[in-house]
Amino acid sequence: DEPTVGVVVPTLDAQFWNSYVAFMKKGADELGVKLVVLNADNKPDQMVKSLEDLVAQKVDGIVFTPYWATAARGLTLAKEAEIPVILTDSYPDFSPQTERFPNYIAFIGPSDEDAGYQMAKALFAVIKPGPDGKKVIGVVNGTAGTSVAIDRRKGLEDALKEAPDVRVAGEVDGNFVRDTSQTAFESLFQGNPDITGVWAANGGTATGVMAALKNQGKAPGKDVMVVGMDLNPENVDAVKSGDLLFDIGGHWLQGGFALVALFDQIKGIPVPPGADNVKLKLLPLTKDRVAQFEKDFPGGVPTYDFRQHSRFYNKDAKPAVFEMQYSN
Amino acid sequence: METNETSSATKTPNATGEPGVNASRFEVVKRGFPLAMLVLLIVIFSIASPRFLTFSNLLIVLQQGTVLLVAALGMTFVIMAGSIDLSVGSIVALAALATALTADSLGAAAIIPAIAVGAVAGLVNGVLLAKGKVPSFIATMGAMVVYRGIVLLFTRGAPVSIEDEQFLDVYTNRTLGIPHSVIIGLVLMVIAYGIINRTVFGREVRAIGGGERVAILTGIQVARVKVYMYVLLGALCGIAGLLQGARAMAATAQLGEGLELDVIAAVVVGGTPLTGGVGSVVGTMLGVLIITLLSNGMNMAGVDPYLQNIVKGTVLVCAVFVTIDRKKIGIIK
Amino acid sequence: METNETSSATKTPNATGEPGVNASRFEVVKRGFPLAMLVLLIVIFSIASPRFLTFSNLLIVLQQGTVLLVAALGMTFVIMAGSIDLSVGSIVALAALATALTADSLGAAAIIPAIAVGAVAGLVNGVLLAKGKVPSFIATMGAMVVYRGIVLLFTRGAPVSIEDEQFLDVYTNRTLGIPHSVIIGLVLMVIAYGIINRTVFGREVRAIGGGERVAILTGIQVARVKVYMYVLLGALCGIAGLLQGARAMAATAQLGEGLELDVIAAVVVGGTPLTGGVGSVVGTMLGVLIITLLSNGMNMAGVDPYLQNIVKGTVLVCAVFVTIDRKKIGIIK
Amino acid sequence: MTLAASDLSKSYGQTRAVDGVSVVLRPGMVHAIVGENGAGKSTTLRMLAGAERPDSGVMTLDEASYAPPSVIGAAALGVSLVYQEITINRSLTVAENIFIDRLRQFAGPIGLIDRRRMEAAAQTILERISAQISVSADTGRLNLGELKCIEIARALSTNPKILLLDESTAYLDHREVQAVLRVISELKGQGMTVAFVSHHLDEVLAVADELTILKDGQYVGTYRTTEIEPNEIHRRMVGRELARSIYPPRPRDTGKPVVFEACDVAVGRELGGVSLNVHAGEILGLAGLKGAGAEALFAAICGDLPLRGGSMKLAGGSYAPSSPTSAWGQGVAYLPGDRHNEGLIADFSILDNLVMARPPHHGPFFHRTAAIAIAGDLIAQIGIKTHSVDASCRSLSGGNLQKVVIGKCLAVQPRLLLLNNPTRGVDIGARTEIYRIVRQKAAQGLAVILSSEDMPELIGMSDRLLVLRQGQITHRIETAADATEHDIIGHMA
Ligand SMILES: Nc1ncnc2c1ncn2[C@@H]1O[C@H](COP(=O)(O)OP(=O)(O)OP(=O)(O)O)[C@@H](O)[C@H]1O
Ligand SMILES: Nc1ncnc2c1ncn2[C@@H]1O[C@H](COP(=O)(O)OP(=O)(O)OP(=O)(O)O)[C@@H](O)[C@H]1O
Ligand SMILES: [Mg+2]
Ligand SMILES: [Mg+2]
Repeated sequence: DEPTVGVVVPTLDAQFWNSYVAFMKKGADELGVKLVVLNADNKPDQMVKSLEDLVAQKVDGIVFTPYWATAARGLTLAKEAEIPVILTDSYPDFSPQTERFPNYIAFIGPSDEDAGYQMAKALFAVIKPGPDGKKVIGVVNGTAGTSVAIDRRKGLEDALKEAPDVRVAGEVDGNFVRDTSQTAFESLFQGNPDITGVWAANGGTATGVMAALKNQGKAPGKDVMVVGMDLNPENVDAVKSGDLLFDIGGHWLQGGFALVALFDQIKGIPVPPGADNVKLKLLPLTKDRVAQFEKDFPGGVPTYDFRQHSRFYNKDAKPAVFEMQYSN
Repeated sequence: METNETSSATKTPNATGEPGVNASRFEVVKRGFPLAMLVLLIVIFSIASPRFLTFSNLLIVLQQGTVLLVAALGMTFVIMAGSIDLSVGSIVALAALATALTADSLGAAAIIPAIAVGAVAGLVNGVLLAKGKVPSFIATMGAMVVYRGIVLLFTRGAPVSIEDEQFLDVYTNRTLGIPHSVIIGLVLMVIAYGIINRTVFGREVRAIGGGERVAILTGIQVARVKVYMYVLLGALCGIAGLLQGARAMAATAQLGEGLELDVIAAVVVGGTPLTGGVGSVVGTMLGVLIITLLSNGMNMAGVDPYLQNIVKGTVLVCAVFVTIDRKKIGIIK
Repeated sequence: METNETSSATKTPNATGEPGVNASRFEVVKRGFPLAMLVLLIVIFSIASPRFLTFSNLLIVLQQGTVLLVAALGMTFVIMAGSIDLSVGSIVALAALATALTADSLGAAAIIPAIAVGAVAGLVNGVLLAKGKVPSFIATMGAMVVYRGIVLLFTRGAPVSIEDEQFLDVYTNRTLGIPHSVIIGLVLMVIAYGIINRTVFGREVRAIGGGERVAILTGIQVARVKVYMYVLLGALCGIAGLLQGARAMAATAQLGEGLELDVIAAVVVGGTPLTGGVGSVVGTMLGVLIITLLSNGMNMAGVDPYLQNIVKGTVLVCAVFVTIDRKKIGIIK
Repeated sequence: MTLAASDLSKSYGQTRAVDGVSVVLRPGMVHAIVGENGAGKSTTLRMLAGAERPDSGVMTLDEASYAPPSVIGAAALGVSLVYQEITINRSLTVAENIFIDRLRQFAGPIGLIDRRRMEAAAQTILERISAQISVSADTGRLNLGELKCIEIARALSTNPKILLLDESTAYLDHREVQAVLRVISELKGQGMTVAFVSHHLDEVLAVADELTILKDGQYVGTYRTTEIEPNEIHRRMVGRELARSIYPPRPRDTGKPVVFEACDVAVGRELGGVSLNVHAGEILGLAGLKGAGAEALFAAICGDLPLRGGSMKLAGGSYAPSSPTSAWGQGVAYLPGDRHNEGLIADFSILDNLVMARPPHHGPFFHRTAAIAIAGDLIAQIGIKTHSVDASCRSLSGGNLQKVVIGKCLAVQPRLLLLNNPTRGVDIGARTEIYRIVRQKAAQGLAVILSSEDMPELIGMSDRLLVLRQGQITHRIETAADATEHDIIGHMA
């Protein structure tokens, strides 16, 4: 009697969500869960449809990422069918385990705002002011209108408030996509060659920005500093080579953590109070930490024994959530 | 090969092998293809998943298909007239936004702004085509980008949620077990059927698709009919937007992205050719069901998400391959 | 520009009000519109941003436009024949993937698998249309989804990076200050110009767009020409994919998403109508420049990203509104 | 070369298009093939030219067995066909149209076409048939007659020994017909075999040496033109005796009110200041070559083109239609010259076409019962041969299609009917009926303006006649019955 858990991811086009799914699959194998993964293909409507299809299948639990304000709808659907749900990645503005949605048992996600803030801080700390005494940066945002893009941008905004010596030369929309980001940033940089730092909204965006810089004969990490987010393997490589100043991430683990908690819930062990609303602290990465990172997280993945964290298998398991931390 | 092309690929009188009674019998068979396709899918998925053929799942399919259906009804007119509309997804988003912004104050009456916004967007498209003489593909491609841009500008990406009880009651509850949205979809379908088959307007739309120059010289007010037809599509997208908003309980900037392709596919799979002159509401409904069932069925059967799009694209092409009536279309572009 | 592009025809000879000398003088003016549009954009952006009209930025614009140009050259044939291809963005992604997977072993010769993959994808599209008689809009809509699905299946979302020095040297370096990609684009443009205007194949493609039934009756091997034309487009998308991959130094699953709309818009803005029968390579180049400059200029000028799409869509529609030659098209669908 | 076919048959589904037809085309002879619409003339020619493969029967070319796989194959053996429909591609130049399937012969070493060489070759062929067309002309601006000449040039460019012309004169005006007939005679003089199809017996008798009559797909007989009476030809084609004149008698009464008046009307570049009027019950004929202004006048009256100058009056009131909608709304019905592209939608049913201009309705709803009644009436009145009002127009012959277009015009009970070449390609039997209907409607008070390139038709049908040349009226004939072709032609060119 393997329980069936349904997962809906916003897209599979991006490496981030593939890592998320891969980690969950590993967990499902270890825990003995049948995992049904559905792809919303970047469409809000398909997200809702996929949730409906999971409910129609009467899965035992659902993990989904409520992009495009789909939280309320998804939770309502699941509530009618009495299916427990854990939301990941994007916080929906209402807390878990309330009367409205008793089946909404937990939220696990990163603080995008915090990540955006940390990226900005790391960037501001390194770049040098120009002739007018201002540090000039360019901003390449994520897909306009997604909560992730908005929250990260909010973090940047907070950092900007604290740094009056930083001037934003311009902002473009990179759509979280490498080639779009490259083209958009090329133009931005042409218009503002005084830019010495770039805040890029995710991994693909940062890679696009670095390609644009190289293409114009600039060395990322020397002439222009770039910060990004996601800890995708190529981002780690870029940090290692010094092209990328700072990266932060690891939050694709959230799905696996959610799976453990949901599995226990299905098996009759509720999520302990206090562990139902987790904002993951993300793992920052700079060049000097790369060696440590590779040692601690071979292949980018922490050693994580799912059964060890499941209270069904291990009575006095530590909380499912395990923040990526350097060993020293 | 050579002779073959000459006799079959042409729009000549000779193109029909069998005239009269036989021809119409043959057409009945052709019309049966979308239905056969649907039945085939149902059989396959029933085997693959025991829960597929349950009342509750079929109801879900109907619910999922409603937004697509409502937009596709309007698109049937536009395609029947030989034009196209790529902006439907954006109009849906615009209308959902109008709904979300007014639902709290207007309740169920938020349908009025939804329809109004949709109709105005359709009006713009229609005028661009009929008066501005900008080909509909390009006019609506531009409109798609602009309307979506307007939604984005308004919301700045933040979702606008819908919480009004009365509104949600009216548009998402069930009566006798049937969700209201499905009832709305069916009523609109009957109306669209009536308009296409029973009204002068429907005949004029068809005549424009069948031969625009003939229609003009016969005194049909082609420009006006085209504008009306886009307004109709816009208004239906308005309703689709409202239903989509009600379904998601929110309007977001990404709502309805890519919907145009599903809508066009549903209409064409249903047997309305892009060359115009022919159009079937029942066919469109079958097309909507095929497309909706396909993704519901694959999800139910747990088809690998990495494979789903490949399957979906292939089935789409196959569906058109078998349903298209090459005798009626002659030249296929 | 060659007289021959100018001299083509009204579809309804008597629909024209003023024939003869005046008309052709008028046509010359019409042909100037895309150019005028381009100049207008340049003037506006030069005022908005002092760095816009610098050599280095214009070089960037050329580089950015090259991928679009290469794909649009192929699309010019397909649209000239009255068909369409929505799968170009996906073919570009497929070819970029082929490039990335082979660049390390083949170096610059990775262009061979890139072109091969593109050509095969184009072949499938062409056969679906010409032999399967599935309308190109639907066939390539399906293909778009399937090809992208294949890329996803292969990459599982992970970028495949290109690190081969020799490869990057050949495709991204500069000679005499001109990036190789730009040179490749220009060479391909000259070749495409020659094919469209001076070869039998080009004439046949044009004849198919001008009247497919007549083309069949006069012994043109329509099916074969259509297949070749899709293979040509596919091969060009193969090169576009290679260039895009080289530019980004990687292939990703999202590469080229939505490119089809830009490609079609560039061709149409350049004066090749979707109804077929007419096609201009020089126009397509102008269309590519307009579209590329527009987004480059807006990004340089720091136009609010939320507004950019609205501006882009509006300019697109306006561009077609002024450039379209209503005398040549007659019936606008 | 002699092309002989014996016992050819061809069926399309259940239609026996050609059923046991034999024909021998001899060198230096012009052979006409005549018969009603749908008799199988085109099918026969298509089989001879390799465009269609016979189901049974044998063909020989100079005694050798002949079974061309395609039009191109037949052309290689010296047999060339000019199709009934226009096959000019308006996206291509004149020269390209002539060599459309053989452009490769002008390709240079790297595959580029040598345009100059191709145009020179095209010009040579056009000169051979004395066509006054420049190879660099814009095909979009040529008229149908010129297009036919290009098609003939295309057929000749393959150096055929046998030339097949399917109704090549149907869309031509008087002068163009003469030119084509002259070309046929010349080619015959050069020893070429020519077979041609026409619905006009005068053309047949003018150039043909022999004629073959087909009826309902079957072979009736082959005759020397000198040995058979025109009436006999008609009788064998139609299967019954035709009236001595195919034109109905004209009524005598005059003095009915003026229905339409044009005062100094100028349109586009074609028509420059023309005044005319037409009375109730009258048929006003317009003679003229292509481009002489009749088309432009019709376009203005039916609201398709704006006036450049002058004014119009309808039933006494001023009349300035802004669109065809407004023209039809005021009782003006227009029958265009090109039934396939402008007259009707062949994919639609007879009913759909008949009531297209003014569908009967209850509020917004189409009133189908009323429409069926109207269509039924029209079908009976006009004599459209069909088993059902819902039959697709694709199942009708050219003559019957033309009657549907007339029916569409009559369905709105117009006061003024504009007829632009109403009998192009229509067989003599159907033509007789169309004339009867038009005259009968006129007798009931309809005003008709008839423009035609068929001279006998104009003279036979009109009450009064105007001759147009270069946008001006050059001659007015008050009693058309007294006019002669010679007289009219003199004022046309
Ligand atoms: N490709 C075809 N498919 C089906 N039926 C055809 C086809 N071509 C011809 N027919 C049928 O063959 C018969 C003879 O047609 P054909 O075109 O040879 O007549 P025709 O003598 O040329 O008539 P017209 O004077 O009108 O040109 C018609 O009854 C028609 O229905
Ligand atoms: N689909 C069809 N099925 C059966 N008969 C047909 C069909 N299409 C045409 N016909 C027959 O073909 C014959 C000739 O057709 P065709 O198209 O050659 O007409 P036509 O008189 O030559 O008109 P036009 O010359 O103006 O095109 C007609 O007798 C008509 O009845
Ligand atoms: Mg014929
Ligand atoms: Mg005929």
